[in-house]
Amino acid sequence: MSTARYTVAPTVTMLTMMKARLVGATKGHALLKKKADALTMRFRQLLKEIIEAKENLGATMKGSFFAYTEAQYAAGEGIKHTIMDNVDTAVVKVRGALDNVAGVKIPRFSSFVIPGETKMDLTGLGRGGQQLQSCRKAYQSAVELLVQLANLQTAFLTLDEALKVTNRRVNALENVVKPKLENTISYIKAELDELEREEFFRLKKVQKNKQKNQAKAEAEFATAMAELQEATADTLDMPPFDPKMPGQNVQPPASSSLLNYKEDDMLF
Amino acid sequence: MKDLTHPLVWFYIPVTLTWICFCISVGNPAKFIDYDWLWLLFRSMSPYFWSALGVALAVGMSILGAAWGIFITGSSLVGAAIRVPRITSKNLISVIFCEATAIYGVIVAIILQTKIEYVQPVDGVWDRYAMLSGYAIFGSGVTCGFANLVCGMCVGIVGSSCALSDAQNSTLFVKILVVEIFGSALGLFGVIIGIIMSGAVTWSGAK
Amino acid sequence: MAGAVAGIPPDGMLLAVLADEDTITGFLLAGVGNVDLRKKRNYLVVDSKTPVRQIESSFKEFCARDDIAVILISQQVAGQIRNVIQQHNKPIPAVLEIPSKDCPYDPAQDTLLTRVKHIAGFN
Amino acid sequence: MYGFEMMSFNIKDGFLESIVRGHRSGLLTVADYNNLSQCETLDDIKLNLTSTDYGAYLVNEASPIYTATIVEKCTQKLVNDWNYMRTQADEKLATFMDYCTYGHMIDNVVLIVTGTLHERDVQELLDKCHPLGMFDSIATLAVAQNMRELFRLVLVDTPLAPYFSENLTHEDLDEMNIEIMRNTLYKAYLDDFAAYCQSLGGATAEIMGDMLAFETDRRALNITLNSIGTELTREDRKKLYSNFGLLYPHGHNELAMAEDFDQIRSAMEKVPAYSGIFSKLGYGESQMLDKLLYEEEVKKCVDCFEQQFHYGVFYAYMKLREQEIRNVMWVSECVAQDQKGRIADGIVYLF
Repeated sequence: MSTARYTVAPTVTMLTMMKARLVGATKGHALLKKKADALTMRFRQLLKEIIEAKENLGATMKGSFFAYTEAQYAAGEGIKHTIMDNVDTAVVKVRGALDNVAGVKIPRFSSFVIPGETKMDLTGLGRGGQQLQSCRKAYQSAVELLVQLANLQTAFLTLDEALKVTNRRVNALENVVKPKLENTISYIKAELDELEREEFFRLKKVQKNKQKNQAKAEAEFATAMAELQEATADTLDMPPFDPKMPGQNVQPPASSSLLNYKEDDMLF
Repeated sequence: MKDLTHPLVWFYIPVTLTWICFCISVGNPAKFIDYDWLWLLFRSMSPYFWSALGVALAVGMSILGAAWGIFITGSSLVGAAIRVPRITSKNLISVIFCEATAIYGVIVAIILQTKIEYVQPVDGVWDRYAMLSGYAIFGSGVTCGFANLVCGMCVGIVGSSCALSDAQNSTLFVKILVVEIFGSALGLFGVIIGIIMSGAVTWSGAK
Repeated sequence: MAGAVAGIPPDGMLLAVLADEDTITGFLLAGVGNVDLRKKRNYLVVDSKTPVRQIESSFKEFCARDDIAVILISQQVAGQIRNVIQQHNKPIPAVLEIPSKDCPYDPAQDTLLTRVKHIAGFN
Repeated sequence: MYGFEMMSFNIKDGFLESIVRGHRSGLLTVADYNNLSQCETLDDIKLNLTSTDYGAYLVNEASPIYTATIVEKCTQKLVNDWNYMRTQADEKLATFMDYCTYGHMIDNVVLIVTGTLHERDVQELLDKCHPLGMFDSIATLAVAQNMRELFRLVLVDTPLAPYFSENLTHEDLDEMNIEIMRNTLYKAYLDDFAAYCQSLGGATAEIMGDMLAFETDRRALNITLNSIGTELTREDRKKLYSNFGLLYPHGHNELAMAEDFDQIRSAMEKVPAYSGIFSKLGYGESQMLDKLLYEEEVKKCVDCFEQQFHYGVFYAYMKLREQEIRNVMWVSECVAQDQKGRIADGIVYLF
């Protein structure tokens, strides 16, 4: 909501505080935006790589499967049972490391083969051993590719998550925090102006009332004087009453009094 | 010997043993072979023994050969016909060829049999014509019998191959049949010679 | 994220495989297979008789094991437990769909790839 | 007595010989393979195979058919044929046919033994066994907990017992690499089989001597080729070679010393029978060798049918069927995996 604002008292201190916060938010927004851009760039690159690798995978696996068919052709149907029974401990394993992309830590796998003799070495000794070994190599390279793909995939998922969070933050700053701060600032400003205007008007009103009262008093005074004159007619040679006189007399002190005026319920 | 069908068992060993026994124990122990005694033995043997033996060998050996040939052909034919039933009727010809050898034997046996006449030995000695007839019938029977025995086996083996090759490739049938016909002709040679030999038969010397 | 990575043991983590017999045999030949002291295997042979429940439970078990970094699952098998795979959204273990020997790789079926293409296509 | 088996062979074995020849004529021909190579899907292959001897076995298979199913059904055909003939066979031939299946039996025993050591389910293991290598007490193999017990309780009653007792000590049973054990048994089996064939005499001895010599030489070649670069020592390698064959004994000495393919090649080329095979190979390439050897084997098996009245045809039929199953598997896999360009690389045609 663009009209939303923080509930604060519209004071000058608050105004400076809000302004400081706005500056912070703008800076943070710019930084996050940069991070999001970096992540997006990497992300896009990843997407391309994943699609490529996945399509590649089909071909590689096809090659491996065929190598297995060749092995089966040479070594006989029963060879798969021999292989299944020869399973002991894994010699192909995955090592993990951390990659850092714009502050996002991405796990990075790499497969490795534990060197040394395995039971599989002599499989197919009587027949088909060569094909079995070449099939084994084909599958090991397939595993390598698969692990790379797994890398890309984890990176994709992690980045996706990170990107979402960053974008959420950028959007939050851009669309919620910053407008809210700006609204608050403009609100405080408006409020302060309003207060000033109100005060001015009030003063004017007070002055007017004062003048009215003064005029009234002068009029009374004049009538009283006239009565007095009438009563003491011709005894005194007084000038006739000039209604503008008291105004001219009062105004200078009134205007100066506005500047010097101190009132208790005024804030400043 | 692990295998009773081995020829060493059923042919060479009995023949050799018989020969050794014959050479060693017959006649005068002072001589290895007493020829005088042997001569006496053969001279006093009845020619009817020889002629009967000839007839028996002619029919027996022929039928042995025919039967042998038929089972060699037959077992292959039956097995091969499981997959390719069309060969059965054609390959019955092989069986018939084998059967023919038996018939040759029977024919020769009948012919030989009709040649036998009644004569008597004079003073315990057979007339030389009677002796001649006895040996002629015996020889004729043996010739025909062994020829037909071998002919039957030959036709049987070729017939077996014929059945198997016909099952694989039907164009081979006629070609192998020709081989079979030539095999079958072997028996006929025996028959012919047998009949010619039996022509010498004259029991009383009257010709 | 950092916490998950810190869990990788120094002697390496395993790959787990759920696929048909022929595909698994190949990976076992390469040396992926592992049978620990309690006879727990890191692979599951799925054939037409394997119940879906068993596939699901193995998949969840592999996900829960902390020594498995990557789960390879054949597309055919993945198709049977698609909803479970979609629920899995942790980066480790990474779930990777692979083609199986009997049916060629179909990119349209891949959960991740559809997501990737979705993002790539709509951004 | 050479030649005389013509007269006596058919007494017991004539029927079965013609049956096995009938089965042989049911093997796929070049035209069949050409049709199969044209197929686009496995269902097409199934359709093509239904018009052959395999028809009865495949026709009722449900439509999404897999290579494994096709291979299984084709094997079933061989097994049924074989069992039919085995039950008909009289002595000598029966023993001969049993000998032919001992190779599978060794594989099964080894399979069950390793499976038992890994605590697999017995039923599961039995399903994996090759049906030709089954024997009555095979299920009881799994009751044994260790190798020693296994030998004492079960293996003594099998036909393989002498191979175990004569070639393996108790320590071997516990410690030996299973592949070496398998090949040691196989060596003993081939020696025994060859001796049995020689005792049969006649055409069987001649033809089977030739075939088994080829088989054992091929094994020796393969063992040498596959053990290059492994921990198998020369002496161990030499122990796995059979005591007959064209390479025995000088070729074996050379093979045992060989360290690379060219050395193997020079050892093999000294035998005239194999120099022809190797002359088809370019220097340094060993990938094609398998196919050439398979072709040679098929040639020998087919030649074996040219002569009548001997047992070699049964052995040859089994080998040819197995090769055909391999061919069918290869074609199906090529079609299933969309590698049709490679079909010709795997088929060994029967001619």
